[in-house]
Amino acid sequence: MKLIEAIIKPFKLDEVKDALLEIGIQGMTVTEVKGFGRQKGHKETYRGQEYTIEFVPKVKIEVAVPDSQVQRVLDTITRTAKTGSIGDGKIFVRDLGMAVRIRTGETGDTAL
Amino acid sequence: MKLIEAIIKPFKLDEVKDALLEIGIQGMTVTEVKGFGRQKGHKETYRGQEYTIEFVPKVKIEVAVPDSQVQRVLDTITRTAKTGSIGDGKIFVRDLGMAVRIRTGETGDTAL
Amino acid sequence: MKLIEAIIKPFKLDEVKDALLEIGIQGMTVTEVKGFGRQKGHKETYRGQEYTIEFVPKVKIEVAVPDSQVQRVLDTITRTAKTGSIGDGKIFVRDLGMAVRIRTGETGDTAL
Amino acid sequence: MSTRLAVVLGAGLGMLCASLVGVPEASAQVAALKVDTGDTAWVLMSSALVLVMLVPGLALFYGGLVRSKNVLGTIMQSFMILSVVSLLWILIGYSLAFGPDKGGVIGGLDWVGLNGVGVDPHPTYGPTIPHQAFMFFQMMFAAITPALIAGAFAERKRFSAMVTFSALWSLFVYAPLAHWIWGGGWLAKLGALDFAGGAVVHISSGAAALVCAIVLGKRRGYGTDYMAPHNLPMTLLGTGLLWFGWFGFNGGSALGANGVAISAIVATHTAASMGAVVWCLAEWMHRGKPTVLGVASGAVAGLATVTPASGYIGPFAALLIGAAAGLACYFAIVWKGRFGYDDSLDVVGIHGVGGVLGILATGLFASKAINSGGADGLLYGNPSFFGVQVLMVVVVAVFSAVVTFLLLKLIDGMTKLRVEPEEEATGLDLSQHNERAYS
Amino acid sequence: MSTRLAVVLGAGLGMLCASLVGVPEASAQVAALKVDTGDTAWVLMSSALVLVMLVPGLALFYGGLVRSKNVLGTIMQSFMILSVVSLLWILIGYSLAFGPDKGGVIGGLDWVGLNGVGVDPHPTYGPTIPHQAFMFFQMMFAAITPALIAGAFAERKRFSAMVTFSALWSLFVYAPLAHWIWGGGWLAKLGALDFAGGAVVHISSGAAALVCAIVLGKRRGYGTDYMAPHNLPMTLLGTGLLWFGWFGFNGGSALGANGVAISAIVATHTAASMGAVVWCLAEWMHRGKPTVLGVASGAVAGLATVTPASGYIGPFAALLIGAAAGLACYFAIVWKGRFGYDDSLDVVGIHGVGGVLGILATGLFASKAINSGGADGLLYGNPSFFGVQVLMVVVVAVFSAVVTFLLLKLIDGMTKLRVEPEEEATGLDLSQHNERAYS
Amino acid sequence: MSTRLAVVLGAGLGMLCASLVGVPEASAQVAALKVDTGDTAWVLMSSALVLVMLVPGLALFYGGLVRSKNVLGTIMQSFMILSVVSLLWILIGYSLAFGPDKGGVIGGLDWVGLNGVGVDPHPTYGPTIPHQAFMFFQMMFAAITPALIAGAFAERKRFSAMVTFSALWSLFVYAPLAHWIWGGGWLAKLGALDFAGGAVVHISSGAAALVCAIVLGKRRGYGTDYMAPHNLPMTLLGTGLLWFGWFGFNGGSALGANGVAISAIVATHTAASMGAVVWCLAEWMHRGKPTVLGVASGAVAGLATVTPASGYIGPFAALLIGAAAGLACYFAIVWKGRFGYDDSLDVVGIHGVGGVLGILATGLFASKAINSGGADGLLYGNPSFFGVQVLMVVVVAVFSAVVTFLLLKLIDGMTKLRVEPEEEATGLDLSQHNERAYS
Ligand SMILES: Nc1ncnc2c1ncn2[C@@H]1O[C@H](COP(=O)(O)OP(=O)(O)O)[C@@H](O)[C@H]1O
Ligand SMILES: Nc1ncnc2c1ncn2[C@@H]1O[C@H](COP(=O)(O)OP(=O)(O)O)[C@@H](O)[C@H]1O
Ligand SMILES: Nc1ncnc2c1ncn2[C@@H]1O[C@H](COP(=O)(O)OP(=O)(O)O)[C@@H](O)[C@H]1O
Repeated sequence: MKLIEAIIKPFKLDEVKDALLEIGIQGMTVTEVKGFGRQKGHKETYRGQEYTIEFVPKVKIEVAVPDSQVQRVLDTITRTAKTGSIGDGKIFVRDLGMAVRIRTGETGDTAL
Repeated sequence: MKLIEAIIKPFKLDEVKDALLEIGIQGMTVTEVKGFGRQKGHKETYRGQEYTIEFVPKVKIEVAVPDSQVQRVLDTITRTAKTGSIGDGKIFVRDLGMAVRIRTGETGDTAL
Repeated sequence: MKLIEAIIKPFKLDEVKDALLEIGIQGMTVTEVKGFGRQKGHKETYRGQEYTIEFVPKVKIEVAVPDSQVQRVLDTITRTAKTGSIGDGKIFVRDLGMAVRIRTGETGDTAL
Repeated sequence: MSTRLAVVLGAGLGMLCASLVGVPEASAQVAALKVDTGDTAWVLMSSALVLVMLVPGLALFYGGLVRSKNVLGTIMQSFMILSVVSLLWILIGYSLAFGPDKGGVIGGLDWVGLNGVGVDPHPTYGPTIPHQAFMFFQMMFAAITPALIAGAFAERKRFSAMVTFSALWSLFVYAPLAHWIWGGGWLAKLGALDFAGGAVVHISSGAAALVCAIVLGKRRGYGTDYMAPHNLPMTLLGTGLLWFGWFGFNGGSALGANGVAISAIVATHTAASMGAVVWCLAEWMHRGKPTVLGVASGAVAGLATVTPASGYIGPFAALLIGAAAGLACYFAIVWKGRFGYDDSLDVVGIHGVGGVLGILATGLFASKAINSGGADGLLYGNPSFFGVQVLMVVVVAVFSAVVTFLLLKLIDGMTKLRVEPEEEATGLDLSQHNERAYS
Repeated sequence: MSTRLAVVLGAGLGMLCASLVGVPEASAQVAALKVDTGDTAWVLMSSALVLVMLVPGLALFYGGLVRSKNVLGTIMQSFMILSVVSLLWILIGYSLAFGPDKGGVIGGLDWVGLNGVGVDPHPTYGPTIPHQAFMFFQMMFAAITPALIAGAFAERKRFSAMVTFSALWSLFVYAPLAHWIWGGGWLAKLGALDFAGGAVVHISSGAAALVCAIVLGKRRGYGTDYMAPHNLPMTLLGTGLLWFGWFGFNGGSALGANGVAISAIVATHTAASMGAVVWCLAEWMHRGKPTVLGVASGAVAGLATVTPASGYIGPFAALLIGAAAGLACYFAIVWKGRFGYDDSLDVVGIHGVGGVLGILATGLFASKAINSGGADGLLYGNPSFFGVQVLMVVVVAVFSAVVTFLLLKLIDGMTKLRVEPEEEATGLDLSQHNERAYS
Repeated sequence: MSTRLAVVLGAGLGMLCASLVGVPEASAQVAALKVDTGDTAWVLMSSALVLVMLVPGLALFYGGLVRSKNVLGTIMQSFMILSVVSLLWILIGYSLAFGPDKGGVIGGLDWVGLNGVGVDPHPTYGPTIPHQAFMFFQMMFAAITPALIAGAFAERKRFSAMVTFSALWSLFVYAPLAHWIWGGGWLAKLGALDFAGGAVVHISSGAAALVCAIVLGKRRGYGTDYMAPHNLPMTLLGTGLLWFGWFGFNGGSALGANGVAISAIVATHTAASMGAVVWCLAEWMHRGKPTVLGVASGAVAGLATVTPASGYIGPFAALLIGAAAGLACYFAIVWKGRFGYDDSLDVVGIHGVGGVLGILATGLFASKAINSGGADGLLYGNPSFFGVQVLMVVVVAVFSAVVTFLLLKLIDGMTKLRVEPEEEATGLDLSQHNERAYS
């Protein structure tokens, strides 16, 4: 099993989620994060005091998948999360030693 | 060392935390996340406009543990986080190459 | 590639980020988390009702780096995030199987 | 089942309206009494001030104190109670409370549908203001009282049960009490004095709150879960609006822009300030730190407590009343844990305790030198008046408690009082209203 | 370009001030009319109440309904419109609306810069209050009306376009309409009645809102994205302040603390309560659950609808009007999806529909028994008056829609009406104002 | 140590009350002056409006501007200052400020404990309203002034030091200044004019704020950390309530519902609108974008600046004053960085600068044609009056600054002025009050 972690633009979340559903992914976990990278942040002004905010709102999607599905998931996310402009984000793939479904105690691919 | 990541129902957090403390776990890191899975979300209505929210609030607990404790921690979480109804969540176990305690620079099991 | 995950005190974020920039790190992802550990929480009182809050606000920084840079990053974070008092946090290092830049499809070290 | 209830309510409302439509008969009163524009301006404004106490004041005061999953359900209580009780007041409540007296017990039905309640002054209900202005000012009191009770069953009461209870309570508890004390009923005839509602508003709601808290039972997780207020600035905003509006609540009860109005306002503000300071000090000494919620609670305790006395006392009695309110209500709330009921937002500790204290203080400190239309209290050598006040405390508390209990049992038979456990876990906002407060 | 606009506006303002500085001439009116302090107190207070409806009332009502990235931009609309329209009103707007009549069409320029508008009463504009008090009370109405429209183009209108549009609209739509109906213009002469602004305020803003929504087009993601209100307690706070302030809006329109004022307030409150209850029931039956936003919307619908009738009707007509408002506005909003325009905050469904309903209801229920200065409606055997009301509905809606359309086209030529797509995605707060609401 | 302070304060309060209890003596004044109900209604309402400016108005205005860890501590300042100063005002403050004059310097102790301050009018303090109404209206001013200062030391002042400072300041700075200018003291005798508090309220608090900011030192992280307002809608809500309340602040200062009241309100609103627009334009040109906080700040600057002049000027002078306020305060704040003090919430830039500007503008634009009880300004050929106004600016600023400095040093000796560095890092809410604002 692998854990695929994608950091994407927030407004792309629904699209990516729907595309993952379509290829048979049944679950995922999403976290609101702040990203720092090549994409520039924004300026704020309060009573003449200026601040430059370098962090950009991003969303992190984590999906645990059987090895067989890794490539399809990667492709799906890359395709749907892409706008072509800086800041589209990253996908990280890591080994997942074990997965347990708390409700049933199932482990392995059937736990996903 | 392993990094154990459990995605559970938010109202179970205190119970799980207390149970982990009892078996000698001294630290953990908790993140508020939104889960998507078999558990259904909810409906919202604003001036007749209906929305179906598919994401469900969840809490992610991350605990780094020495290899020797993995099984006990898994058992403890599975036991305390379980309600038996859909959406109880998942536990993922991954290898942890290295851990450092920032305050002292200690590494390995003693850093946990 | 490795994924370095540091859990630090929130007010240290800017300092750590700037130090990482200086050693050539170009991106990172930050999450607000709640930590539980040796550091004590705080008390709250509302109309005589007292609560003890054991969780402490922390910030989690995730940086994916080529293997060659792991040690420098570790040193940099340890140095800048340290205050010497309990609760400075942990750094966890894990293997990263693969990284993809969504915008370009690049993979591996060049995707970071 | 809820939907069925909605249908029934809707049909009922429709019939009532249909049966009553038409312009009210021209008032038959002799127009000998002249409307004074200054007095009228003050009473109109005071009515608006009492409205603002309820929505958004009390709504937000309570809303900030609950958990974020229940904030809309809590604010909803104030809005619905305001709406429903206002309509009932026009249709029948005002007549029951203030209509021509029937044996000291209740007002007659002569003024049903505001029939005969016109713009000419009524000789006893404000001889210098339009009768409708008095009716309207009193309407705001009728609406805010059941809304106070709602703090006791916050975070767990079914919406339909809450609406039904409040509507019935306003007719079967509030209207008779208002009649007995303000509408020329038997307590008024005995000489009981309640300037702006220590008994009619605060004791009655406090006693009802106690019964509600006991009958409904504790919130799930009470005593173990973290139940801190989700938004204290919201509660402090509510506190500010309550303070502001209370100038109309008490000051408007003079029914004119006169000396009694200003001395009531000075007493009101003094007691609020003192309540805030004393609660703050009590907490500081007792727990080591002063809290902002404590200051807000102390101010409200001072305001509630001085209410019945405000038009009959000078500033120094107000100082003492405020101090007593701050101390007594603080310890009432700290000690409530010992009694084991879950009065979610401390209606008993603040309005119940404050109301009793205030009515007794009126019996102690009232002075004809301040308000010649009042009475002299125990301190001015009048023990019999003090006795009447004690009687009023007991009667009002017992009556409200008993009828509240009966109403709750009745409603529990029709529809459940409490939401289902999962609904409570999810929160009222989503489970009762399909809405979330923040997104 | 925006900066250039700022420079131009600044220069213009500077010149206007420079040209007009100086103390206004002493009023030439004969001081035979005496100021009544009670009436004056009430009108001053009512003016303050209308202010509070706009800021912070409407500002927060609307602010809570948008997404969190647009809340400051939305609140900004109310603040800027208040400021800019108030200045214009002093400089010229009041004179156009209420200055000596020119052929029934517009007020003359005699009162430009408040020249001659002093503290002595004006015989027709409140014979017992200072003329300036009337001018000021009306200023608040002039300011709130364009601010209502802003709900239709929320979350996408360019700031400079919004300011320019509102300023011009207040001069080219509001001022003439106010003149025709309240300033002695042709509709007034025909006998049209609009007590506190059903046509002048609500139909005019509703019609303009419809045109704005159509011309600007839908928000990006309308119909697919999650666009739930970001902070309903903020909207409910706004609702409470609107309700509170509406007592001044309608009650103050009596221009004194008299019987008409109190009966207008009773009607206002009754319709609001009924609107809230009926909307709640409609939603409960139709969708299965009552919502808090529904109750708030129903109250506002009741308030808006009863506005033109409030000074001419009794409480039972108000009950019916409130019920009709709750039903009609609820279904207008539920069905708006069928028409395919994006009226972000439902200005058309509430103010447009409510305004039309209210003006017609006035034609139906008005009664000289309630207000001898009014008229008898259709129900009291006066079809011609009803006809005039129908005419007013049509004229006001068409006039407002047409001029709104022309103004939008004009402004679209000068500066774009709508923010860029990326700005819209980012939100108005950061893209237009470099600020974030919460941090 | 803090707890010890609480004990001491508690004991002191107790003794004061004990020593003073009793009904105040019946007023010895001849009741020849008659209370006017309209004037009284207006002054009562105005007092309520000033209360709402402070809580919740200023409390939230300031609360929104700080970081979320300090919001309760900041709101707490307004509530505590209101409570403590109100009590002091009754006990002694009012007598010091307005009691029978002692050599032009201070009021005598004749009215301690409101002794002799009854419901009959006082000939100079409002001949048509109860004396207590005047006392109460002034109480609100006494309470709001030290609360304004609190913006300068927000986010770092120890709670006990804040309370002690504000209490002493109200007695040793506010009461004498109020006496000199409004209580028949030496500045009043020289002919200095301050309609509603440009000097007494704004210059005095601005000067004190400057000294506080310098003596307390900068917040940790000032200039490097992100210190954006944590909740701008809260600040905008506060702005709306300030604007609303200011109609009472300035309009009520006419002490009646008369021509001066309305012309003061028109001037007030005009200056606020102009201040908002001009600040907006200045920022737009200077920084490229208009901000919502800028509009709110400009409105408050306009309101503060016009305050002393409002009862003596016409609308065009108000336009100019508003414009000057918007410009001057904007640049004062933008440039404050150059001076290196940390006036957290810009009390100096808005109230200090605005107050000075307003007093001078009064010297320039005041006109007897507007208010026969006032004076003619420099523009109307009266340079000596302008000179007196300049003198007042200097005297008030210097007196307030010097006494503030002494008080701070005194308190610093008793208890530390500033919280510990870790407490400051944690935030006032948890470190001073064991509470969190949001959960
Ligand atoms: N080395 C990294 N480690 C972890 N996250 C990263 C790293 N680099 C970038 N990110 C995340 O990816 C997001 C997008 O990166 P950015 O450099 O802005 O654009 P792009 O992905 O188009 O190159 C960042 O906001 C950050 O959240
Ligand atoms: N493949 C997955 N990868 C990551 N997280 C998952 C995955 N499947 C489920 N989850 C997480 O686990 C939670 C519970 O899953 P769900 O399917 O609802 O119920 P259950 O765990 O009882 O089967 C989800 O809300 C989501 O946060
Ligand atoms: N075993 C663990 N697994 C995951 N996170 C941990 C673990 N132990 C500690 N942490 C995280 O590190 C933070 C600091 O730990 P703590 O024990 O308080 O201090 P220190 O790092 O100085 O020993 C905690 O708040 C928590 O977020």
